[in-house]
Amino acid sequence: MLDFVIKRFLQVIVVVFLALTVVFFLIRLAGDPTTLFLPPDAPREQIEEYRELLGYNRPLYVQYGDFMYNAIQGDFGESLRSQEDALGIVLDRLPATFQLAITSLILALFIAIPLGVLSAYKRNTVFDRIGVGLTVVGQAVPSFWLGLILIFLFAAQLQLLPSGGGGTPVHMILPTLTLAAYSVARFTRFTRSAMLDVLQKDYIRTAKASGVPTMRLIMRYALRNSLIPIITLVALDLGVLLGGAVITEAVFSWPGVGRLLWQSLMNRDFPIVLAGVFIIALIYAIINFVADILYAYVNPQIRVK
Amino acid sequence: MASSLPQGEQALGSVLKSKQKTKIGEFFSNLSRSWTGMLGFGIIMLLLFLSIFGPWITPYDPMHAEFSKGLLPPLTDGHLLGTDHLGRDIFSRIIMGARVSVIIGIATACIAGVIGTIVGIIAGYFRGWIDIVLMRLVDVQLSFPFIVLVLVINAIIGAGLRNIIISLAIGGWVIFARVIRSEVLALREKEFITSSIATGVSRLQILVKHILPNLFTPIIILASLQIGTYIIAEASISFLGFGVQPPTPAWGNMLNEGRDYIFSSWWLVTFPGIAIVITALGVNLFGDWLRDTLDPELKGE
Amino acid sequence: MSDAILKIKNLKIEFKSGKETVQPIRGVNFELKKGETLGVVGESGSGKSVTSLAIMGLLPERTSKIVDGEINFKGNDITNLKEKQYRKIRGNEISMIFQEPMTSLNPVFTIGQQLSEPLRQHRNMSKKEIEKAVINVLNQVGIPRAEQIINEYPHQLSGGMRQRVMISLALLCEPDLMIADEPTTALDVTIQAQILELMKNIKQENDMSLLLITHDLGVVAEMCDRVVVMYAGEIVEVAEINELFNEPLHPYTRGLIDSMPTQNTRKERLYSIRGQVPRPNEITKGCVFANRCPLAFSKCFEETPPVFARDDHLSKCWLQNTKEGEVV
Amino acid sequence: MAEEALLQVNRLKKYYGISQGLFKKDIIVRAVDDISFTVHRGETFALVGESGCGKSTTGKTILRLTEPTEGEVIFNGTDVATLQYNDMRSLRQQMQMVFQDPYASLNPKKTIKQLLMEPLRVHKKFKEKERLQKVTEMLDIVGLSKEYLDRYPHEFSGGQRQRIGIARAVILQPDFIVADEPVSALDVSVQSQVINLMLDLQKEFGLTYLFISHDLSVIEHMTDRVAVMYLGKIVEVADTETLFKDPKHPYTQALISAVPISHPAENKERIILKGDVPSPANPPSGCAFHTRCPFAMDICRQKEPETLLFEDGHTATCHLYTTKSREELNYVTSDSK
Repeated sequence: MLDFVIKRFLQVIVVVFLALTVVFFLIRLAGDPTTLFLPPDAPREQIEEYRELLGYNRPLYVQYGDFMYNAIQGDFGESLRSQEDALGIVLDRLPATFQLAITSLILALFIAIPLGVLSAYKRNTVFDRIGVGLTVVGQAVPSFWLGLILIFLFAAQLQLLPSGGGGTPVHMILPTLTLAAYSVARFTRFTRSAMLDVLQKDYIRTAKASGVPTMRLIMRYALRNSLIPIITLVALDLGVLLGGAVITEAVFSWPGVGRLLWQSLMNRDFPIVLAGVFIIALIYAIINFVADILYAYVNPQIRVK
Repeated sequence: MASSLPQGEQALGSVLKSKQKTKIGEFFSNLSRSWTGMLGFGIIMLLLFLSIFGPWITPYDPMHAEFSKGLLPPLTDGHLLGTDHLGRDIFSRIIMGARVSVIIGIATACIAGVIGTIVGIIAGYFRGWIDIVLMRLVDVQLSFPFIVLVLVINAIIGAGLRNIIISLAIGGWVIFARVIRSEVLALREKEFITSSIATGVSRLQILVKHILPNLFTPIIILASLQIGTYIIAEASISFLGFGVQPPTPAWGNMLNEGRDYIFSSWWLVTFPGIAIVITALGVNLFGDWLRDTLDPELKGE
Repeated sequence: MSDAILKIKNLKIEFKSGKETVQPIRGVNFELKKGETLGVVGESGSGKSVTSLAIMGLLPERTSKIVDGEINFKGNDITNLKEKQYRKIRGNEISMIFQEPMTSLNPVFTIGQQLSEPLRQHRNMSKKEIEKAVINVLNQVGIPRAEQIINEYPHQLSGGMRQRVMISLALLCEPDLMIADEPTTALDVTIQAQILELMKNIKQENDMSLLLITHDLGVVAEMCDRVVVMYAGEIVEVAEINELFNEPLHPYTRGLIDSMPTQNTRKERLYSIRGQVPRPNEITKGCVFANRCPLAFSKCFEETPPVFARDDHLSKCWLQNTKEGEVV
Repeated sequence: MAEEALLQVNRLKKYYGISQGLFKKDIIVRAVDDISFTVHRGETFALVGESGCGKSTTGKTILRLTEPTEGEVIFNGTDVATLQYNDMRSLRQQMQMVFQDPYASLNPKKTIKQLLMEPLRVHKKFKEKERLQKVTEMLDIVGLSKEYLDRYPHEFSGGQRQRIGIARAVILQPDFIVADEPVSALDVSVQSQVINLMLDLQKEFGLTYLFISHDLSVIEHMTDRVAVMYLGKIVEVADTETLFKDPKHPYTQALISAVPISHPAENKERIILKGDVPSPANPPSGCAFHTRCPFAMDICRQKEPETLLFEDGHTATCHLYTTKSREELNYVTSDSK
């Protein structure tokens, strides 16, 4: 197990390192950042002066080494706009993102797993058909559009809920629903197919042949076996959830990392972009890591050698 | 000895005789058995039609702005779906937007598919250190949210149709590489490959004559399932102000522009969204059908 | 006969796949006497496994249907029992052992957890009592270290061990009838010998009846008192074991016995039945075996033969066409 | 006897490493552990044993479908184990293989014609025009009609597919065929058809078979000599008839006694082995069979037995014969029969 943890930990470091490297070089390739601060007609000497000041006149690999050296210490430079510590700004926004993502994830799992189980158990009935239909349609609805529609209905028409911003629980309702909706569709589908797969296994037949009642067969046996693939698929899908969070935050002006990243991209505030990429890569890597441990926990073939 | 075969076997023979010629017929007869597949196929055909013949069927010039006619609700003044804030006909813009979605979906699938397949084959067939390096790279990229990656890349390299396709392809090739590699690995272990090696077939011929033809099905299935993702991703990114830029009509940037009028003019954000949903639904339905028909083993994700 | 524990009368089963329906079982009749071991022999597609699943009430619910006939267990018709009632029989009065010991045990539960299930369902026992009973039955099937095994998972056991666990699972509630569907096919020869030996002993000790389904005539010769031979969804012959081997009446049975390598001179061509088993959708009128039968004559292709009896020896073949023998 | 050796396997080893992660040493599985035997031209030589004994790996290693770890495989005077890639490829027309699973061993995307043409094309046999003729002839020989040429494998039954697999192996007219459990996936009534086909082909083309199987009754019927394998090692080699009449090694004795009877009236004395086959990753010390052997002695736990030659090329690797006197020997062999 220790072996496994260390291996995964190394992988996390590699992921984060490479993500930063790629973004760093992309930014540098895309153009000289100094032009962003100065009027287009700024004299040459002023540009040179600025380049010198910010260290952009040094060779690229020196800049890269410098950047990495600082990044390891958590220093991604200062925001080009507010002159505050970039990582600090990102970390300030992190709780809001967590709040949104975790609530949505829990909501999605609580709806999707029972729905998927029921759909599999009642397969090919009207209930199942409707369930499958909804998941297929659900997967075709882009989350940002769903967000807009929810704003239109609940904020513009009914005037029940705020259209954006953060702070109170009421502000959370629409973004959470938006973010959860897409995951519900996918998780339901996963659960249904995992259950269907398990229900036709030989060992389920064995349990039936021992006289196990259907409800117990599903709840205790089949669901437990299905959890193994469900955990894997849900973990793989958390990237989609995290990505969805960026867009949902933008739609609802939710004060999280996603919205910050988007705004910084708009403003070409690259230190914040780099810090944001760092945090997202780190979070996603950690989530995968936890999912792997969970996976090993529910699967005795891995846990018990 | 052949004559001793049961009659059934011989009867089977005559049925299957004309098989080769009717591949297309077979496709449609299979399709007609699934209404979801038909629906998906129908939607795709409609999209292709719109994207090719769009300019000839739009009732108005989609780029033509007429401020006096701004924000007309649907079904007024001959505007089926109303007009936007600049007075442009939404119906015409949606039709023209189909072209952007189709181009992006297909172009990205082709580029990402080709790159990913090549990488997947190299990694899976030759194994060794090259496999380790390539797959580490894929792992790393896969452990970063697709949409965020595409967003960041597109924001840095700049907006525009070409750049959004490049960004999507950079984000999308890894799935192909991963899937194709595992297909190749599975194929390599298949007994019919061992059988060909035992026959004396060379490595290159095994790759070309035995492995490649068996990859065709998974590539097609995967590509058709990915196109929906690309179309939605493009719309999301255009919505965020990157991707395809106005005035080129794309469903995503129409929604971005319409967003400011959500409290007054609902049709600006409703119809382009419905167009995206129908498109993604059609592509996904068709992809699901393809997967279920061509490869029963892949069923269930 | 009153001492029959299981009677199958004219059983017909239909399977649906898409719009097609096939009948893998078309009118099967046999009975199993109390305390005997009855073998059901046949090749793939003969319908032997489907028959056994039907007895257990385990046919796939939505895609299959018993269209006709009766399954009678201990004097009760169990053909159309409600799921709830059937559950009281399964694992309790009738239990079953399957072919694949590797996949028939649930990978995420311990052996102990899985073995306590039939007792939980059918017996009113405390946890302690259940554990005792489980260890007891594990010892009975010759599993060493039973106290530790109950806390282990299936993947920690070898194939032979897993099949022993499956047998102990079937034994737990001391059933009257045990159905074994190809119980040794997936096992190596030396392990097969162990398991067959074990099944013989257990059957004797527990006073059970055994329905043994297999494709292997050697296993049949080894284990059975009487044999039912199935071909393409029908029973073609029923006989006492020695009689079947000494004097097979149906050409198919004769062909099977004659094609055993041990019945042929070494290094010579084996006797062989030409052609192959028809698929269910290829069956037409006449005798199902006619197109492979070396003795077939015109009537065989025209009319389905009835069952002819010579004492207790039944055979579904026109060659046995004697007035007094006809059963129908 | 003037028997010409077609294939000589000398001290062949095939080890696999199973990775145990970063910090642990790989587990070494000795799938084939130092085996030697000779196959004569025109005979059928059997490798028999239970699953995991290494018989299939031996077959694949001989054909270089997996690389040997150590040892020589001398075929017609050339050492196959050290041949260069291209030489090996051209040698393959003389040594072919028939697989166990006729469903898996034919490419589902190819027609029968393509499948049978491939070997001819690869080895540039015959002119293009004659090839089709040759393929049709071959189909006829294995009992399939030429109408089947444009069909795909999934349109055939298991027995027919195995005929196609055999046709594919024989079409190059090789000297030597490794047949890995060629009939065990087939129905009983089809099994005998395929065995007959193999016997016929052997006569017609003078083939030499290495016949790998776990089915002792099939082996007794159709092979000339047998090597019995247990945990990667050969424990006994003998003429088939001798082996079944007078098995020396306790494992062979148990194996033969475990075969189900062929008639209910037959009364067979069984040697029921205790326990399971140990894992080849962690074989027992000394004689690998000692954990299950009814005659195990102290020496069996400590020392690997040496191979002993009895009359007529009959060899067995067991301590019973190295430590006991003649009389005791007779006692052991006759008692356990």
